[in-house]
Amino acid sequence: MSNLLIIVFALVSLATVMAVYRIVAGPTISDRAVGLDTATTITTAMIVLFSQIFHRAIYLDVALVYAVLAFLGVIALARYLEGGV
Amino acid sequence: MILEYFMLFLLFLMLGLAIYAVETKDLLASVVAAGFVSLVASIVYLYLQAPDVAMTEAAIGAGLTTLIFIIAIRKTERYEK
Amino acid sequence: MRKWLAIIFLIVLGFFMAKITSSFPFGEEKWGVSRHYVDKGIEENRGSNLVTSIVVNYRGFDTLGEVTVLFLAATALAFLLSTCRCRRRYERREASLIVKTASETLYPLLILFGAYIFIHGHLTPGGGFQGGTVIASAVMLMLLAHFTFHPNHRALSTVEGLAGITFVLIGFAGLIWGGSFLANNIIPLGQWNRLFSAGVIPLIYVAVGFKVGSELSGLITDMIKTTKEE
Amino acid sequence: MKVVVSTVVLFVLWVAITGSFDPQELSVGLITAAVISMIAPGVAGPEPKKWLQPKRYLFTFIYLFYFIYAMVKANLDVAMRVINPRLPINPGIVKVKTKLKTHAGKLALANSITLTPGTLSVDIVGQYLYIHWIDVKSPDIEAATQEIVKGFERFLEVIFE
Amino acid sequence: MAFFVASILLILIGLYAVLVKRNIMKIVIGLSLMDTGVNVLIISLGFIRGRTAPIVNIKDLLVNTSSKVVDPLPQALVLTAIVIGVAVTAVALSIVMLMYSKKKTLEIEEYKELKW
Amino acid sequence: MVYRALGEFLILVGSLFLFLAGIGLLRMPDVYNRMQTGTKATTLGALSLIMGVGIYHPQWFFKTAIISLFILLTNPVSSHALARASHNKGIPLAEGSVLDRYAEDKERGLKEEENDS
Repeated sequence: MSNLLIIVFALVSLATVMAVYRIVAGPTISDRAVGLDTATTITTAMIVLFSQIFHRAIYLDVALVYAVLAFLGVIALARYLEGGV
Repeated sequence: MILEYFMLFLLFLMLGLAIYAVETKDLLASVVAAGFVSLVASIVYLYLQAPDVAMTEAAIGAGLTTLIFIIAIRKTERYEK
Repeated sequence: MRKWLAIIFLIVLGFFMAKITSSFPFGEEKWGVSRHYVDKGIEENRGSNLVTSIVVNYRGFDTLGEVTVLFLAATALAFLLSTCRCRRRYERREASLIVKTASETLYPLLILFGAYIFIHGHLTPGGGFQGGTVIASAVMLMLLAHFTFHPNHRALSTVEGLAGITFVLIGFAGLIWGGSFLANNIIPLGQWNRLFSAGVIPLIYVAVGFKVGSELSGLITDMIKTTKEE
Repeated sequence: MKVVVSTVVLFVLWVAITGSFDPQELSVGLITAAVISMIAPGVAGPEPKKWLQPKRYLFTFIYLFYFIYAMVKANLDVAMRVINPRLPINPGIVKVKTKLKTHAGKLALANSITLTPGTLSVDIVGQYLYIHWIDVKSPDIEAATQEIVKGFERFLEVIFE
Repeated sequence: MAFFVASILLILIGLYAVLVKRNIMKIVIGLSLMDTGVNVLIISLGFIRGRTAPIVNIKDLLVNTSSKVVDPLPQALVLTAIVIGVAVTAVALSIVMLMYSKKKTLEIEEYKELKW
Repeated sequence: MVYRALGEFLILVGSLFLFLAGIGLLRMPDVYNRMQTGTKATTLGALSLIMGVGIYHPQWFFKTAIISLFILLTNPVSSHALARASHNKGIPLAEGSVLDRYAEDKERGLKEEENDS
């Protein structure tokens, strides 16, 4: 498991760096929003992985809240761009 | 061990994006960057064994804060002069 | 010039903050009063979640104050925005059918999650504040997707007032029958790690959940609907 | 009717979240589900009778496997494109036509399209969907419909119509 | 240790925005960053290495609890502080909207009435 | 034991797809193509990782299944909303795009085709 975790965390770190690059560099605000969306999904997966690492099932509740609410920020940004807010 | 390095890396990213949020001229980009900061803060709380606080930060930072800032930007203006 | 002055000031401030925090060892035991809460918490309250025991019972008076601050903030915001002459200068566009349908489907589910979180506040992470926020997020999703959705303002303020009164009444019941404000010995404590346990803690947290949910929903509604028609 | 169906759905969800059959949990869950259904019965949809037909559940089950298969294929496809140094993409927005009429069906179709082979639903107007396609094979409406929509529509027609 | 340093730096970044930036929205964003920094600092003060979260729903944790869980008190403090923080941000932003509707600008230099 | 091996394999595959999504975000030429990789690959990656953990610990399976269900329901919706908003905002497709039926139809007006619902 621990050798696996090294690979997993390395890959996920690289993915996060690229999402952050998109947030910082992205020419339009939509690009930044796509970066944020990717980062939130990665975070949900990370929280579930944390509950596996710490062996506590209670952390899954946090992941549940994140999975349910993570898309709201992106929807708010999209509605801003459309002129809905 | 690997987990500690991962947290260090995330803290580094968080500080970088905080600086970006303060320095950029586009207020909307600044709000997105602040959203990422709260995302990382939530993982940090989880690492520090505070699931209650992580859940609060997730619930607030995911939607509410972003929306409130976006409404304010809509009612005022988007670019800093 | 002002920038460099500020940076020098921040460096000095940061130095002192680092000096102060370096006297606390990171990651080592430094118990204060919370030693008692951890050792006796299960015995005295039967709630699995020690954080909830502290928030609602040991430091319940603080929480009452904090809920009041929240109420004041919502009221102040409503008052401020009622005087705002913010005009709309843009074309409004309806959300797409997908977003509308998805929001209608997700709205009850999100409310169910919120209820789950604040009902299980004493067993799993979460509680009134988190659950209330999730419910407010559900209202926010509907407000984003539908222009015709108006939360009933009168109902919201009624729920909020009732929840606040419940909190205070439970506190006074503790004062009368239990010996101190918010004392947790007026109803049976129940078994550890089951739903009906921890005495008055779940009741208070449900009240807090309703209060926070209705307050934050009202706050968001005020902010979104503040624009007057041109 | 609507309220009853919505209560049952929410109650099943409650049991799945709590993951216990303790009578205390079940009773509180039932009360919560009933109260929420009275306020917001949106989860049942406009025609709650459809929840009673077992055929729909069977097709949902089959559809799930088909969907996972399509999704894995989509991801391998996208992965190949991303890794390839020449970046072989040929993007464009095409228009397709669907037979589905219910809103829930359109939602499921759009979500499935977004998650599968190189396609992303951009907008939906009446019976027509506008789809961003990473590798446009034909600009024609009929051909694009055949390529993108038909596979899902077979199942979704039974599940939602 | 890294958590102390990072949270202090976050507080300083937020304070920098409050002190130097002339745009009112930027000042509010700086305030919310400071909020996050303070919360992370308080939580990391209560952390104890090798311990688990203070939620005693496993039988193992029932005996000798205080040698197995982290300090729950800072968590209880921060929990409410976050919710208060978002309400305060909302009030600040509504003041910003009100100020903008009066003068049509977000530059802090334009608002001279409060100076003395 | 078999469960554990399968769970670890799924976790590895999930992280690999998350990484591919990152590369896609970096390399693709415009918003819509980035969304393609950003949504699809992250959704499958997160799904696979979460279900991997659920299989590793069979008693958590139900909760992880619900988490993945919600990811499946919400992720495409946000991506769709963002795509529509970007197009309405006037963010152009990348160079080399073949056709844009949506823009053509928007010029003619979308109203005439709304015949049902």
